[in-house]
Amino acid sequence: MPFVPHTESDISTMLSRVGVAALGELFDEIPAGLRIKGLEGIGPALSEAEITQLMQMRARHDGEPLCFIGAGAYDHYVPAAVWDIATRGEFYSAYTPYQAEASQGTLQVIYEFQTMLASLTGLEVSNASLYDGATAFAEACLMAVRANRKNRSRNILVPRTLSPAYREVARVMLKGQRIELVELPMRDGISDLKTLDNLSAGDFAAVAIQNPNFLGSLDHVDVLTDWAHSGGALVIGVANPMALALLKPPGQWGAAGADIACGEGQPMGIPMSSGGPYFGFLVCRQAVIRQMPGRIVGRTVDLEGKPGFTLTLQAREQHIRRSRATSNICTNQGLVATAATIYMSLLGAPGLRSVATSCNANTSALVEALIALPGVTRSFAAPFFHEAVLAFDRPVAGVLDALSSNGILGGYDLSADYPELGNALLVCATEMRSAADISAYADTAREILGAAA
Amino acid sequence: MPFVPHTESDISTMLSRVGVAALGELFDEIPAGLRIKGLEGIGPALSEAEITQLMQMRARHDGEPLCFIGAGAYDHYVPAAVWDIATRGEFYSAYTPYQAEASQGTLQVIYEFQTMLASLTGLEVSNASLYDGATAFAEACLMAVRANRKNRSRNILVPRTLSPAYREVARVMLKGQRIELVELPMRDGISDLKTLDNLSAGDFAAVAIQNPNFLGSLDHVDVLTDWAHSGGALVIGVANPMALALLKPPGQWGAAGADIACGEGQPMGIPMSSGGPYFGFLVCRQAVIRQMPGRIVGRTVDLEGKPGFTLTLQAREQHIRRSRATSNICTNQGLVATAATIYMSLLGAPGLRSVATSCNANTSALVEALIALPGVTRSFAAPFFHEAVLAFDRPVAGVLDALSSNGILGGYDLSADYPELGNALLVCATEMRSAADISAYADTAREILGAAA
Amino acid sequence: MTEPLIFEYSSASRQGFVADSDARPNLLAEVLRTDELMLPSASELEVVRHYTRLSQQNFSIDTQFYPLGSCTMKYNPRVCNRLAMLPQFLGRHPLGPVEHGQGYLQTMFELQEMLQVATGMAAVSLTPMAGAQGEFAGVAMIRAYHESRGDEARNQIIVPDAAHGTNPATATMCGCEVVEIPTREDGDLDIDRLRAVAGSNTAGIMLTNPSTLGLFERQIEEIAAIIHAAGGLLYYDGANLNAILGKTLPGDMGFDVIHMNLHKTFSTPHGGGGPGSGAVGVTERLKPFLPVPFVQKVDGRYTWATEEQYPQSIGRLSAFMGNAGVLLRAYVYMRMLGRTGMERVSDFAVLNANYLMVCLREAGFEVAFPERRASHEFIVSLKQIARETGVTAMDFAKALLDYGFHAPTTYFPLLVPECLLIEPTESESRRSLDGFVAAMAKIRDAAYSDPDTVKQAPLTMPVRRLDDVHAAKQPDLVWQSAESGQRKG
Amino acid sequence: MTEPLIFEYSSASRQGFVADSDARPNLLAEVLRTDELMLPSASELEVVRHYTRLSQQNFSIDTQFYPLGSCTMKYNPRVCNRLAMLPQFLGRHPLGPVEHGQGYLQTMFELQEMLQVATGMAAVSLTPMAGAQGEFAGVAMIRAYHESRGDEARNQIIVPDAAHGTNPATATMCGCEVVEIPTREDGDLDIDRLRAVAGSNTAGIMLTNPSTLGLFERQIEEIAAIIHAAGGLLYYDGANLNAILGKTLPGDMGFDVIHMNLHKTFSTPHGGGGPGSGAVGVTERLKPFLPVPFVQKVDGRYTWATEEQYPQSIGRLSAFMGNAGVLLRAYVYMRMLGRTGMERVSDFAVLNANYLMVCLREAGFEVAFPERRASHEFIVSLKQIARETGVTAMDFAKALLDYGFHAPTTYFPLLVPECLLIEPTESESRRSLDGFVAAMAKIRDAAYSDPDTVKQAPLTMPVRRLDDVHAAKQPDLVWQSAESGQRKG
Ligand SMILES: Cc1ncc(COP(=O)(O)O)c(C=O)c1O
Ligand SMILES: Cc1ncc(COP(=O)(O)O)c(C=O)c1O
Repeated sequence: MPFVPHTESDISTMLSRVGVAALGELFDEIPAGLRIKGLEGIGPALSEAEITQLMQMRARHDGEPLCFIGAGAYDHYVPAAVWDIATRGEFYSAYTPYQAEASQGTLQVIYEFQTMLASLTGLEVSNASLYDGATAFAEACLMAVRANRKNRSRNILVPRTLSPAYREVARVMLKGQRIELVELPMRDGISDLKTLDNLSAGDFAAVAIQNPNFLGSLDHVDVLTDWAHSGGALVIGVANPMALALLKPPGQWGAAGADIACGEGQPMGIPMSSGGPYFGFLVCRQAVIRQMPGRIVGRTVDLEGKPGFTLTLQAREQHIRRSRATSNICTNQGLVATAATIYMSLLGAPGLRSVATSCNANTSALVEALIALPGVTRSFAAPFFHEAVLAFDRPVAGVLDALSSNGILGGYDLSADYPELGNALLVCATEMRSAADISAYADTAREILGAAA
Repeated sequence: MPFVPHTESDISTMLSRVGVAALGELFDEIPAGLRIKGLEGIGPALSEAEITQLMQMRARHDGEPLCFIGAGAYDHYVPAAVWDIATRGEFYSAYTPYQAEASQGTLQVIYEFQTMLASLTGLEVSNASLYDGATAFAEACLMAVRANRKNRSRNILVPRTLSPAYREVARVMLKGQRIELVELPMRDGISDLKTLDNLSAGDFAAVAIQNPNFLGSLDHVDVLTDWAHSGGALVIGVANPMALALLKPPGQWGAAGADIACGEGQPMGIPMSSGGPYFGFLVCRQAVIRQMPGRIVGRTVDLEGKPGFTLTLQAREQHIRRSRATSNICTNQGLVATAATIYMSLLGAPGLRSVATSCNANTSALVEALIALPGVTRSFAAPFFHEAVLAFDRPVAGVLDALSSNGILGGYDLSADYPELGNALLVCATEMRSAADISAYADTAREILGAAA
Repeated sequence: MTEPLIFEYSSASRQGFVADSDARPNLLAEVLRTDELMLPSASELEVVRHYTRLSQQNFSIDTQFYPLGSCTMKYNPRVCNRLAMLPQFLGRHPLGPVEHGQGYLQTMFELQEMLQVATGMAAVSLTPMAGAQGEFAGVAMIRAYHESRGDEARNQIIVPDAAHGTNPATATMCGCEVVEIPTREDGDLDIDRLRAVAGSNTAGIMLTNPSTLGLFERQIEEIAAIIHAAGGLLYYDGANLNAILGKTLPGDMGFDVIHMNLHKTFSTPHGGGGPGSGAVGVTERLKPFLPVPFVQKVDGRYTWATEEQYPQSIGRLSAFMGNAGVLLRAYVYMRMLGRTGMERVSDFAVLNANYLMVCLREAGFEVAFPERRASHEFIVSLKQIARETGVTAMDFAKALLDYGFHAPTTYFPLLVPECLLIEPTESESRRSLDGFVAAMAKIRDAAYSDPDTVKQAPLTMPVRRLDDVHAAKQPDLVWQSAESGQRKG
Repeated sequence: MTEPLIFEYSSASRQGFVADSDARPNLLAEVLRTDELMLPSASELEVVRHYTRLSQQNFSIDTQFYPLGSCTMKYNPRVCNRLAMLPQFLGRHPLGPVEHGQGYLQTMFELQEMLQVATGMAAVSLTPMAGAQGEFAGVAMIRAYHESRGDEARNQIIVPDAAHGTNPATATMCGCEVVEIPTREDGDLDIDRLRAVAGSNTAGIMLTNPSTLGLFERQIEEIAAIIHAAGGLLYYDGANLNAILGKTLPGDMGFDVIHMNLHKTFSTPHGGGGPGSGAVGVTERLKPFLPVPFVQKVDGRYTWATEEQYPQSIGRLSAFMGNAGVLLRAYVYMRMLGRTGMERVSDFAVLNANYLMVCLREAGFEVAFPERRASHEFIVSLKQIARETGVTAMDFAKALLDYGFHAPTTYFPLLVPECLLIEPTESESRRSLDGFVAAMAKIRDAAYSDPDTVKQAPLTMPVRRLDDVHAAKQPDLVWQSAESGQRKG
């Protein structure tokens, strides 16, 4: 019996100890009318060898195309040690560290994780992870509304250049609490500062700023931060941790720095894996910690005075505060955060900087190679980190299809999210894309564009 | 610096503590004339990402053809847990358990391994592994010569049906000690009993018997064992542990059983991996244990009387007995034996029996399918376990080449090792080969045979 | 031996993983960071050694019996991890074209279908990333349903007092008001109270059945009738699905929407706190509101269902499609179980719980609901022992660690004093259960003979009992190097 | 907590891994086994839990500093394992056609070439499966060489008294007589004695340089001249190659044949006792005798060299081509080091050893050869401490375990009393080394203040000190179930 260890003799001993004649009797409190005969419609069991063959076949079928898509998930190299260690049984098959003394491994890892995230974002305190970047952004908005005691606004100002998926998830998650996202228009791929003149920061609980933004560009983080603070709005910085190896962190934006930083942790050693599991991070100033959702690990002492780690500030959480909790989140993305902690430890600051720099250089090279093709231009002049928008002289979808049949994923088609940009394509070349890969893209694109012209 | 943790400041602190000005001075005892400038001819370092891409490319290039070759290495399914656990750092990166108290993990595993091998072979005591099946056979021959006090013979009688590779390795390893292998002829794919009449068992230190033999057939193990013992020769049983799930073990051959059993452990959860690392096993009667080569683990007690495990009977080994040791073996195949122990634990006796039975059934089905083709017949009538010899009406090499270009490895061409068998092919279908795989082989072979006819 | 923090291994300018280039980025100095990034600078060996050693400081299913009630700590087959980590699955970009994802999409589609069968629901969306997010999706769908009918006043969510904290917290997140219903002496819901509160403000009720008391709610049909009659909907918290898999269907009980914790019933790993998956299932009438994306099959081709196709959908709950890799693991597990394997899950989860309950009762422990059949878990109350010896449920929990067992859930559900909620799961052998009973009996004996020693436990863990009050009063949440001065954390 | 034997988990008729079929084999009853096969019958969870727990009872590089002299316990990069376990490599049948193995064969060919460069040899065969088998190959080649010249009388192999046990044992296996040469006070070979024994019976000499004393043999050129003049050949035991990589070449020193322990210098894992690889290299004149198979490149295609092509080859040493998977790991490691990385290996292995030696000497320990430069390892003698306190090298070894350090090699080489042979390797940080020195000093202090406590060590391991005498006198080598009666083991 798969994954059930009972022998016939175990079963009969146990049944008689319980005082029933058959397994079925154990379910005698279920009203007879609700009992079913079993799970018709579920197929027979596969052996481990059979399921292995099946999944290998499906995986092979999906192939390993050359990826130039970014748009929120990035193809970075993950050192072998990261998941070798993260999937050790003791990390992999443990529960949330409620019994601290028997969970020092997980707890210390998360304390280290919190420290790394605080340093990356330039802020003071971090939680132990949220589901993903999009939900972390939504939680940051909820947190800001609770934390902003100066104004009682339920509006958040959000740039149009912020990830469409994040804006959509936030809309869904804020709707019940009647919190609104107000859009800050864009111009040339970044926030249109002129439009601020018609707005008052005091009307917003918080202003969100993504840098680099969804279109890859670096935004006016200092101006926007100072404008927000001037009116008493909090600032939520949305960042890519890989970019933070190079860029000024949210905690240092403007005169006072952002109050909350959040984002998608995937670039820190997490495979793209069709979109998950990733992890969201949420970091803030000490002052607003009691509004932080999710678990937090603290260092304390044991009864002999020896340092040790434990879950702390749990009074914010649903299992204590119930309906008045800061969030309903319970299970988070612990294992993924563990992997990220190992990744960041292996690379260290110089390693991370070097990967980030390669991404920047490779995307620059890719952009150069593609705008050399007829009918392709850069959409914006703003500096970018590792993604950029290209304008095509024809619909992008057809070009992407043709590239895809050549085993190349050419980027993310922006036409649905940003119809105002025309035939616009968001491209990305991480440190994994070699010069040969970039040439392969350019050469194939040249043929496609030529052939169809 | 890959795998060297020293910082600049470490280096200067350490150099000055040692009292030298530069790293080069540390090598000042090497005569100047022998110093070299460095390793010209070794290329520049590859990053982890680069070597990963390179090796993935080479692996992909080799592909994953459908394998019907056996001949000493078998394509069995290996449950995921086996190597996940065996490659845990604590097993993977430990040394030989010389400090027993800090190596109870490895030691207990090997004690369990020894127990399993003893049970599989029906003998009393096992060592902790040898390099592979071929060297285990050679060591068994050496051991038999040392152990046989009745006659002082330096000859071993070895059937022609015993693996040619094993015979060759034994020849190489026995040569220096002037021990000879004498060939017992074969008939119909098994030992020719008639030829025993012209031989005297007393002329041999031992008689080797492989069952199933290299050609897949079951041999006259009882008759041969009794004949050997009748003349005072010892019996060395060479066995496939997968077959032992079903077949009478060496310890029960004939009236008294074999004295020594050895063989290749690969079928017990070890991937084919181009031929290694595998492990050789060597099991014997208690009476001859002092002639056993290699490490042995024993159970003992600690100073509080608690059971624990340690290397024992080390006086046989080279690090104690030096030139009078039973063998020069030091490093063995510990990790592979660990994986095999986990494999055998996961499958248990019923699991092993079921895999063995599938192999037997699949090979039967394969033989049926192939002898249905024109120009293909069975070479022998003897019962087989999971390999069989087929005779073709044309040279096998061409057929194999054509199959190979269709992604099928059709078997092992016997014409070099056994020219007397004509166009003979040794085939094998393990539990991994589905009915569809077998049909694919037969269909492709039919086309090839038809096209070339 | 205490393991230092990874930062304490640091020496300047060193790193484990050797990156490719030392180039400078093509960016203006003004956008670059100028402060020192405080990441460890340890060698690869130090990193591997540090985290390997830390891992050894954890209890886990792979090393200990872990009977944590409500958490379903069953064996996580290694092959599920292996197959979810096939390079093509790991390398697939979430926005990659469906042409390069038919293998993956087919798998997700089949998972949706299997979960429908297992729960009696008409449709499933796999996107929620844990139970609590599944609850969010469910309550949001209930609200969207009422709104779609112009029934906006319905903003009350009814929850039993035994409910898991995520239930009321979710209701609040969705902007609802929480109405709590007490539990009767016999462990079932106070149905009179339910009748009294159900009405025109009722959006719905959130229930788990069996409840967190480890009891099957016998009045479920009546409850469903009351809520439906009042115009509300029923939400099923599927955290306890392990108890009924293949025996009864939430759909048949009258539930309209359900989440499943795939990291419980379908054995995806808990990973020291996550990731999980809280797939949601709905009956026909809630289908239009399901969160996108999910997978549909059109002319033999698998594609994503979008908001354009489902304009009433509550929308997206994650940037892509939830915890895809977790879903792969659940799929592999379910295929390996097959129909009979799934039916056996509840057989043996419930057998183990009842056996353990009987053994503990016979060993003299007080079981919270002795007249009732245990489901996959049950409650022991240590009230009397605590009164007589001062040794509490928490002390028992800590003492169990020294016996090599993870503690059961303590002090939840809140209504049973000094309680242990014990869930053995089907993957534990009788040997484990018997060992646990023996340890409990020894601790109880020690509580009477030498209570102070029990209160000292644990003695064999890397640390002694930790000071939680100190942790909360002087939060130290982020490490500060000695040089960087005063802690701020 | 003691971990039971896997057999003790057993219940009849249960197994972890579910196999496909229950069919009966197509074989006559008379050939089938009738006894009960004593394999465990544990569930998959029990098996995983048992072996995971056992693993935690090991010291290893991944968890502890492991300065075991002569064993080169350096970091084993995880990526080497990962890449050696790519599915196509694992699935390749050793007798598969070269068309389906060009990737693998090219890798082996390049490995042969890199090893030639690293040692100054003309050709390499990768087939030996560990150092000792490499030695066997080497001595067999020496014998074959003499035989090929009709020089059959040469059957003596000279070895220094400091040699590793495998050297004399190998000579015996090859049918040679062993002639032992003493070491001088200064740690170099007694060259007068060498001159006296070298002659017409000399087949060759086996040397490791640096020697097992951790000293570079300064007279190596003279030794080579003596042996060659006598008509013998020089065998280099490459176990200590880590000390000289990129600094000097065995080929230049005058060696004719060499083995390399890839599981030392090139970081393939020791695996708790193996597998290793003992690749052999030879100069031109021994090339015809190299063991087959090895890889050759012909017209851009990689193929196996066979005995037909090399009729003078000593032949095969394994059923296929040695420990292929180990070789893949060594290849990956070498490519990641590259030229400068390889040169740094010896730089830092030797720096670490000299630093540690100096620190221990300054802490008051007696170093065996204080006038000499340490190579990658060095010897501390505890003779005086043992005399004064009764605390021996063995006691130090056990006490170190309690400090979280694996012990150095004890009582080898045999000529230094109460010795510890200490080899830190290049992958350890100064932090590790300093910690080791501190622990040694504390143990020494304890030896003087409280020797009995030191002799009780270890106290923190799963077992206390084990009774080796009992183990050897009443060998218990195989578990017997209680029912199956008396032990036979
Ligand atoms: C009864 C119950 N409901 C809901 C949840 C929440 O699930 P998750 O932790 O996956 O968000 C849990 C988890 O512990 C639970 O036990
Ligand atoms: C000096 C020396 N020579 C030879 C060997 C034998 O190598 P192996 O254990 O790989 O057979 C060793 C291994 O310990 C050694 O240290």
